[in-house]
Amino acid sequence: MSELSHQLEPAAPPAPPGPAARDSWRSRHRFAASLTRGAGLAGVVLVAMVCLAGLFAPLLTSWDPVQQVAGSQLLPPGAGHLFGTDQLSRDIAARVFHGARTSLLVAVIAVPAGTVLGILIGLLATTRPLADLITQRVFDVVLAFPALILGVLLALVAGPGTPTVITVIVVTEAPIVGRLIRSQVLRVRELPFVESARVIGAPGGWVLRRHVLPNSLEPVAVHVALAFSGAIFAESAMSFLGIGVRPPAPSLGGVIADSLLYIEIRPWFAVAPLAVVVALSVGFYLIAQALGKAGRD
Amino acid sequence: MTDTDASLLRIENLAVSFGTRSDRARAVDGIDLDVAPGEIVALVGESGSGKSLTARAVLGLLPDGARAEGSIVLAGTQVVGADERTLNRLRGGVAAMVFQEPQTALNPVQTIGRQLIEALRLRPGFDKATARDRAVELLRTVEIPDPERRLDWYPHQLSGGQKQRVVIALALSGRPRLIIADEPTTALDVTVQAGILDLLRRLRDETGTAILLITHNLGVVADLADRVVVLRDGNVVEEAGVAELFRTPQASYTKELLAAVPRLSTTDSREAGTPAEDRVVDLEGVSVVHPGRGRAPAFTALEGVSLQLRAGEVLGLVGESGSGKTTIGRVALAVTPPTSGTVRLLGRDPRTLRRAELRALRRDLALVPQDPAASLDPLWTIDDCVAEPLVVHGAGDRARIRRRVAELLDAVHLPAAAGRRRPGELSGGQRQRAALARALALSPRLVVADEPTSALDVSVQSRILELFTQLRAEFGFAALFISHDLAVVSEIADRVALLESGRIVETGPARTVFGSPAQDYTRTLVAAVPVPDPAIQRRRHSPSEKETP
Amino acid sequence: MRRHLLTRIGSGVLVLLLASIVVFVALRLVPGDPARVIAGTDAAPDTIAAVRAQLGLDHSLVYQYWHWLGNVLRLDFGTSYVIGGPIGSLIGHGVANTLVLTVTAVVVAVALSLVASIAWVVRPRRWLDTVLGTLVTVSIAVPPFVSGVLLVLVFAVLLPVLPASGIPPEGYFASLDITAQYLVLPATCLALPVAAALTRFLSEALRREWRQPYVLTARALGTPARRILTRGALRNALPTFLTVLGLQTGALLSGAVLVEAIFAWPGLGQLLTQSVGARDYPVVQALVLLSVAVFVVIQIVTDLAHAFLDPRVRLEGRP
Amino acid sequence: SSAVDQAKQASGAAGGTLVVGTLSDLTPSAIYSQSTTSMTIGRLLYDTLIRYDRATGTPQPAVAKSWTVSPDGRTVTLALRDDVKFHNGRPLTSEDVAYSLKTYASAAAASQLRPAAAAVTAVDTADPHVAVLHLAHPLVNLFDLLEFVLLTDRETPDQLKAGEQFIGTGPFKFAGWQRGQQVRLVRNDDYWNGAPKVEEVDLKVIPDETALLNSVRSGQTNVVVDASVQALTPFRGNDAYTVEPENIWDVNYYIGANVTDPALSHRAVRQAIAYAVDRERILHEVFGDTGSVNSAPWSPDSPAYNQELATRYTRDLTKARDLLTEAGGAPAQPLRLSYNTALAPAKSVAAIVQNNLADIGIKVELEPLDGAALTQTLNSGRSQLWINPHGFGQNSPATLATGAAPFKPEGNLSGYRSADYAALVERVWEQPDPDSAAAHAAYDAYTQLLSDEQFVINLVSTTVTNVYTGSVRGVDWNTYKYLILDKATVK
Ligand SMILES: Nc1ncnc2c1ncn2[C@@H]1O[C@H](COP(=O)(O)OP(=O)(O)OP(=O)(O)O)[C@@H](O)[C@H]1O
Ligand SMILES: Nc1ncnc2c1ncn2[C@@H]1O[C@H](COP(=O)(O)OP(=O)(O)OP(=O)(O)O)[C@@H](O)[C@H]1O
Ligand SMILES: [Mg+2]
Ligand SMILES: [Mg+2]
Repeated sequence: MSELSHQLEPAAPPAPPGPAARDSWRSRHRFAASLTRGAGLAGVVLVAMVCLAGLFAPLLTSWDPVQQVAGSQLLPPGAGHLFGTDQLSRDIAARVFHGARTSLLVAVIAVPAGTVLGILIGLLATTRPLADLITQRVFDVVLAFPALILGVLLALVAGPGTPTVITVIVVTEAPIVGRLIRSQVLRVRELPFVESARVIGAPGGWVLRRHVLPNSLEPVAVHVALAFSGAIFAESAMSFLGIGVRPPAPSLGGVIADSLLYIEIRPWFAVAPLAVVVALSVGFYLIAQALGKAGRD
Repeated sequence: MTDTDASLLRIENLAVSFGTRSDRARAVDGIDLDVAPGEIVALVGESGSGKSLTARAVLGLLPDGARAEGSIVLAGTQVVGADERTLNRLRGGVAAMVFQEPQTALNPVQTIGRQLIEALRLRPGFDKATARDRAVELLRTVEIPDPERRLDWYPHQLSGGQKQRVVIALALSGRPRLIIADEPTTALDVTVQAGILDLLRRLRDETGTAILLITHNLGVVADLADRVVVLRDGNVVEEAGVAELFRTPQASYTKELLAAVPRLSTTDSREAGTPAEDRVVDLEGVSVVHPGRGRAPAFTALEGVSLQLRAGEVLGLVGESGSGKTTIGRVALAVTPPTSGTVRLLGRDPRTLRRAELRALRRDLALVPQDPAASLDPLWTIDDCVAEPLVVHGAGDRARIRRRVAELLDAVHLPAAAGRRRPGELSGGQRQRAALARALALSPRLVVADEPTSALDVSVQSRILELFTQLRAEFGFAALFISHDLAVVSEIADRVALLESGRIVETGPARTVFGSPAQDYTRTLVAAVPVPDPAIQRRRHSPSEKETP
Repeated sequence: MRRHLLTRIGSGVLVLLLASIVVFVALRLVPGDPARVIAGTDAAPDTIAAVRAQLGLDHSLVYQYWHWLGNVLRLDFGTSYVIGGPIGSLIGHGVANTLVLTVTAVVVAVALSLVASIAWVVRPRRWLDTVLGTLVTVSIAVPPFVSGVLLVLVFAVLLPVLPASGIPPEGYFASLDITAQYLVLPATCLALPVAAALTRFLSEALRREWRQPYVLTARALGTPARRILTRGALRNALPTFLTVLGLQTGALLSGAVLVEAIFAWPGLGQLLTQSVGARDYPVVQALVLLSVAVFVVIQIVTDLAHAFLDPRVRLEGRP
Repeated sequence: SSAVDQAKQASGAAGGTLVVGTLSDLTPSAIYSQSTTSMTIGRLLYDTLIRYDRATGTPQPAVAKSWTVSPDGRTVTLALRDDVKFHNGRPLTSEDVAYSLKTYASAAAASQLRPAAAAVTAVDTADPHVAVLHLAHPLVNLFDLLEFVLLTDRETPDQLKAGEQFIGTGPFKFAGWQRGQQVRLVRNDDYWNGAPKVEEVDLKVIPDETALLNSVRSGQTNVVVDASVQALTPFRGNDAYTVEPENIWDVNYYIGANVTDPALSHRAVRQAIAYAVDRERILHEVFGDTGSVNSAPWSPDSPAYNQELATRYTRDLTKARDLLTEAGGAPAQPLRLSYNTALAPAKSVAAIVQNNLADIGIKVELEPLDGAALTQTLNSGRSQLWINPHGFGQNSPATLATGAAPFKPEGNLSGYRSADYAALVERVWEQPDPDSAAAHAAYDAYTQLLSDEQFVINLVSTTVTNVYTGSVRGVDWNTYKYLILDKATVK
């Protein structure tokens, strides 16, 4: 059978046990280095800029993101309001910066959580055939549900809000990571150095923890960088559908959703939030790209 | 033969470099080389000396990021800096290439017929039918039996030797005047290798094709080449006719290289180890059958193998690829359980042991793997790798372990600084030493060395073998030494066992077996080993003595 | 191979069963009562009770599930609570429309990604890399609900050259020209992210193939690069490509939900959102089951395609 | 062969086809209640017994050409036209009137006018062209009922439920329904009131509001009913379109308060909320000044409209704070404010209300719910505050008082219940003459109680806004906003 998930990750080709394995000693160093130049650096800068904007949102704009000033509905950008005001007379800049904060927060919690969950389940799957059968089928079920429908149903059950968005991302992320890690473990497990650890009498747990897992993480790392942009997208899609971050809390998706109604008469409304979403996604993508390249060379 | 005016290929001051403008590394640094029509020139040198890059530069096939400078004139056309169109005219038609790995040199999802026909149709004057006829003819030339039928086969249905022949047929498809063969036989068994070398020789003799042969096997060089160019660190250190080079090497590096070549010693009178009473390994009628999976039928890897190994003894295991050498090693390490027969390791049957007892037994067993690069965890430091057996078996506190690791590294002549590096930061020879140190950490009573030097070039190989002998004297372990290189085994083993498709066909003291083989199979094997002496090889090829593998 | 296929089908059925339970239970956990939706906000309790009884919602959950499953096995998916009428025919129209849209989108995406990837691999130029990479990223980054709105605004409203929404009024086959005009915007909107994902995977796979020794063999024989890619490498990359394409089904269906809304394309996505909103249990259950079945079938088909494309599997049952 | 031109031509042809865009598809079972279904096809396919003149609010003859009400208000005699035929050719008789009234009285019909329909104890059908209604008590909203009840075919109720046949006596005949896509109606040439001008009406289902409005702009539809004010901006001031608010001011946005919740049980808290909200701002920013601020449930043209009470609550933070103090301070815990995410205005109103209440120290958490979940929450009694529109403020007060969920004396959404209130509803309902002084006194008393109790905190009265392409004339609607296209033309 084909290892679907293995091919899921373009940036991590099945490392031929030869030269690639020989070279992966430098992985950490190389990964770090790949982010200090070229596209990797550009990605880091983009993400960092948005992070800083989110972090220092209160300094960048004096407005509160939920504060409504009666009578200043849909003002164009200008003095007082950097990006203008929205349909509820709130400062768009404040909403975008604080929204970036929310979106990043979602990504920063959901992606690692989904990754860890995926790794745990993926590992579990490799221990017993029965566990494998069950987890694989469960993964199938989750992957077979269109993610959006999963999101809608979850949001309806749990009510919209940040925790729901996080849950949806975790639930859809975990199977992908799980598959990825599973196929990696199955591969790494057969590599000579793992056998050589078994031959010296190392117990199974030791081998798994010390050898198999660390050597299986590389493609996961690359995937995770991509998953961040996926998370940003998921958040905005859910907020767009009204099942995302709970109003009036700002989120990028929410601001975009608000702005689309006015795209023709107040086009500037949409510009700032879109720019931030694109910057984040492009940034994370460039990072993933750089990491992937570093993993390959 | 070195008539420069008539040269087919002339390389002058070729340099190949990698990296950005500011950070350039020169892998090939000013090579001069000529190949005349009909000549076989061998390019030798240790790993990484720039042989492959030189060859690829000739066809303008350097890897991404590489840059060639200097001049390469192939049949009157300058290759360096030529555009893809010009290069494509030269490729295949003037010069063709045969690569090292027959397993991957063919497209796995196309029939060999299709690949041949596609290559032929790049040439003018071939339509589908004529190309097919020519493909059959080519396969016949390279001695593929039943070529009409084989056209529709996929690469995976052919043996390694056959695949290499198909690759050669592809190379011949454009009737090139020069064939560049980059280690064409390294991945093959000696018997198969002999066949391929034969084929190349015949090609030259019959069609006058020149051959640029790249190899680090001096036996092969002696067998085939007219002239030898020795490379080191991207430079030519010596160039001479083959007989001359072997007789009177000039450069010190050439001498070193020649000295390091293991020779099949049939008159060796090394003393056998002191055999003690207890048997370290005792296999009785062991068979290993791999159950079939899917449509693949069950496969018998070992059949009725009986084998004893006494303490302190070195038993060499030889045989062709797939004959079951590694499987015996795995049985002796209690990794693969036998399907039938009995196994006793250090007097105990591993199958009857509980988990903890088995782990205790493993303290006394160790593996020196074939490819240490793959056998040491790439993320661990050498210190940690060597310490791992000690830690796993709780052999003392941190400080003691650290001291023991230092001793071990010292024993294998590794500098202490190497311990802090990761496997990837060591050279192949150093890595192999680290693997040895790791194997010896717990003072095992049995070491299984599975082709421990096949990934190394000869000079490094000889140093490792020396070290191995020395350590055995010091630690007194018994060893199962697996190799397909008869010469290596003959140098190191007390006794040898010869395997053919899962059965032991001959055992005995090394010199007896190699000196006066009792079995046909053994004789074939011994005869196929190319001797690094052109004179002997020439004699062997005289028609009266020619062997057909 | 056959045994492999049988186990695959078996596990597919298992997945379907699991999914049916999940969606059945999840729907009933969702607050909101279909009876109340049908009866309306102002309805009195006895009205609602009457409607509940009429819909069979007064039985135990297990009974309801069992009953439903039994009917589904007989290919009877029940009756829509809201729109009335048997679900089979209700979904029928939607399936056709969604199929037309998604298949067009897939064709567009595949074509785009093939052209882009081959160009990208054959000529590994730095600027092309950057430009294509950024384009790919932006089309992943800009959500379809944004690109859709922008597309409509530009092509249907500002310079009205294309219809803003809906399907060809005379049917798809009346005039291919008209059909194409209706399809352009929604299909592009749906195809963009898929094309981006495919391009990433395909160019990666092609580049991986490009590093294979057999490519070197072919190049050494003077085979032009484009020919190597289209004749040999593409075929080897095809399994990966198909796998990724198969995995995009879920994304396509999610995308269809958004795109169909933006372009008023009367397909399953629209039906699904409406049915979820109205708590039209039977319709939602049928639709989710359908999409899971599609996913499962596609997985099996890609698996078979793998086997078919790789002679090592085809001839021997394993690679 | 441009699809755009083609669409424009099809809808612009003389006589032609009127294409109506609608957000939701038909729900056949909802035909008997005021719902999107009845609002789109109710008056196209079906007839009613009378028609209100919207200008004067007086009933006019329709299928019933005249009527008499007995002095005690308990017998109503309807003289029916004899030229009314169902689409299948069957003449309409008093049996059909009896059947329709009975249907509306049944629980399954889920009609808001059910209490009124149920008050009809018997229908005398001796004469096929005279229907005599016997009432349990005088019905102040009798004409509301007669305007509301659609005369459906008694022989095909099952086909109606399944959506296979919609047989009525209306100006258009049902000609096909592609579920989820469109409904086709064709002209009824035998219509008793003269055949309509357009040959065909297509209802196009476009569930996304932006897409819906784009369909008008790209010429794929001619009429869009009920578009939100924000979305309409690009149409305003463009001669190619008519933007027309329907002059039935019955969309009353309100804040509902659950009086059984301890935080809201004190009347002063609810009044404080009523004083704190900025109705002017809501009207302006959310509804684009379409409608009027209103702190009572009645539309300005309702007989129960009371200027004083309609303007009793205006934003007054001092009063609000005083009231809060009186009640013992703002609730300690944040209050949940639920709203329907599908209603764009509700979302904005909720945000403004949240902001307004913060000014008097009441913390509010927004709880966005989809329609079904909101209904569930409201009926569960666990809600606290919510934003929703209610209808029925436009005609007889009894209809609202007895049938609208926020106001019903029994089981209203706020859990408000008192003997006084029940008695007042009864009093309003049993007025024989809706225009008498006694009736007005009853309305005022009822409105006063609502105004004091503020379990329904009314905000604004507004209406739905329609958009037509320039070629469309004569779109009309009845008092329940059922679309009427009897006289409509397209170019
Ligand atoms: N793609 C590359 N990037 C960077 N360095 C390279 C690359 N390919 C080869 N080199 C370096 O160039 C040098 C010469 O390589 P080459 O492959 O010619 O060696 P070789 O003599 O063929 O060795 P071997 O016997 O191991 O095949 C080596 O040091 C190698 O590390
Ligand atoms: N797990 C397995 N399942 C099926 N067949 C196997 C398996 N492992 C090994 N074999 C087969 O058993 C035979 C002996 O394998 P083994 O690895 O012992 O050969 P070897 O002598 O070490 O060969 P080489 O020199 O190539 O390393 C081979 O033909 C191999 O294909
Ligand atoms: Mg080489
Ligand atoms: Mg082996």
